[in-house]
Amino acid sequence: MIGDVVLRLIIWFLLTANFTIANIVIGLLIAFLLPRSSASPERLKDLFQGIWKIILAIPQAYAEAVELILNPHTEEEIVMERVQLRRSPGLVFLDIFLITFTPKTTVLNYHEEGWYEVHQVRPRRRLP
Amino acid sequence: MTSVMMTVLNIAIIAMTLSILIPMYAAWKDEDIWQTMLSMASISTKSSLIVLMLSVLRDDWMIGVSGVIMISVGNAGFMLLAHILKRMGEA
Amino acid sequence: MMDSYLYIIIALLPLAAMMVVFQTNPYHALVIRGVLGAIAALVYSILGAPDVALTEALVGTLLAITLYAVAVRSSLVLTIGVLQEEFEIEDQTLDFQVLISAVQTSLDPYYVRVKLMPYADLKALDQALRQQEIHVKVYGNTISNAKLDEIQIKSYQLVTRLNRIYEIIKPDITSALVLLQSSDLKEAQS
Amino acid sequence: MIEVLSSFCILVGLVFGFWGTSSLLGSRSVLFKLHNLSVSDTLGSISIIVGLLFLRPREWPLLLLAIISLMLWNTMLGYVLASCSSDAVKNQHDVLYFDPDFEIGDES
Repeated sequence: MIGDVVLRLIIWFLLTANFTIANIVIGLLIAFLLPRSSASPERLKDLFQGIWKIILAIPQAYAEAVELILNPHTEEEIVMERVQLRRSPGLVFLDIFLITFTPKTTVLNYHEEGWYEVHQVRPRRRLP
Repeated sequence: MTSVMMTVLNIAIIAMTLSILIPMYAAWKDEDIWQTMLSMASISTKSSLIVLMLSVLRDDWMIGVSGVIMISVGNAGFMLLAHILKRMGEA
Repeated sequence: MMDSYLYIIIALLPLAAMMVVFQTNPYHALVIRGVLGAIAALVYSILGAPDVALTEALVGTLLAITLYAVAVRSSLVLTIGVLQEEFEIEDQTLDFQVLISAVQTSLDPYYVRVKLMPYADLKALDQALRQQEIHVKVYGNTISNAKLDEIQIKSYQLVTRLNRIYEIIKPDITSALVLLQSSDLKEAQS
Repeated sequence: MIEVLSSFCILVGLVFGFWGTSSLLGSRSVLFKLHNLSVSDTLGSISIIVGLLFLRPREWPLLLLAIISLMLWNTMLGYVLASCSSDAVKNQHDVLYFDPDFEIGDES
């Protein structure tokens, strides 16, 4: 709930880039008046943890991109990845986002029983 | 901004424009609808990126705002279209 | 000299428009309409009209594509009226499925999909065809063989009221196919 | 100095962009192209915008919003395209879409 409002305020101030009283009041009003889901209350700590994870994923994504360019990955495969059961929708979204954001892996499907269907590329295996 | 940097940005914009031609050719040639969708996503990202580069080159704030909105709106529309196409494949 | 990129970018707009015009597959044309919308928004904003570009991005790509998609999806459909007993998948005989898939195959080059519509009895089916609710009706005649009364052969008959559909599906159909003449329809209506 | 850094970022973005986009011309699967496009469209574009950010730090809120929306939307579009296209393929051909040496992911 509070995380929702903070996120909306951040987006509002990034879009308007204006810190006059009137603009702050309008931003607060919009942040509180927009409908929000009441299903799962997200804690502020979770939100910042998620943002921190995303920031950490950026250099990893670039490293994987450079690997992809320098070393051609031609093999494709689908693996199943296990996650904990009964996660909140926000955490599932974060997981899918992190996996899909890195270029080598993409989530295809999320199974309710706690599996992600992950498609990934890898370099050609050397012959034994 | 120095004139050297302006030249660099000019060249970058021309290079981006040329790189739009690749997905356009792919969209023209491909038979599979999902490959066409991929090309379309690529084109829309690239075109809004050109708008952003141009807003920096011309120092024009309004163009920049429209570029940012184009990024989010275009992609939202494509997600809707992807779901509709998936339903069509099922039916 | 510094604005030479303008000419290259503006040249993309007629290119994308040509791609939409010359695309024959309606679904691909839909996607390429999205490409045209993105490029039009780009051209408008580099020519110094961010408001028009914003409108194009919102209406052209979001709303127009969605509306076109709904229009294409609902109009490129051939409705076939069938009896209720044939409608459930598990009750369908093999012959019936072969017949329907043959119709679908002959319509594939025109990007038309087949949709089945159930009706309670033959009278309702005929009524629906005459009132233009369906394009084609299918019904089976059970021919019981006197010598082998265990085996019942079902032969299907298709009736359509549209000349064009008759021409399209005629070559692929082995069952009886009847084109309902427009004079018949007028008689029924009067 | 700042201009060299900015030019470098833009150059990296362009290289990523051309490399990833050129894979669209090949005849690989949709998912394979999706991986390469996520290099070109998401990472290359972010790199170019960072280059622009060095050039004009005054407009940082707008460019930061551009980076955030680019990351979020492109990734979500990638996921939606992947799941929709793989569903369509499964429905069309009814083939087993898994790799023969399919393996269970590690438990960690």
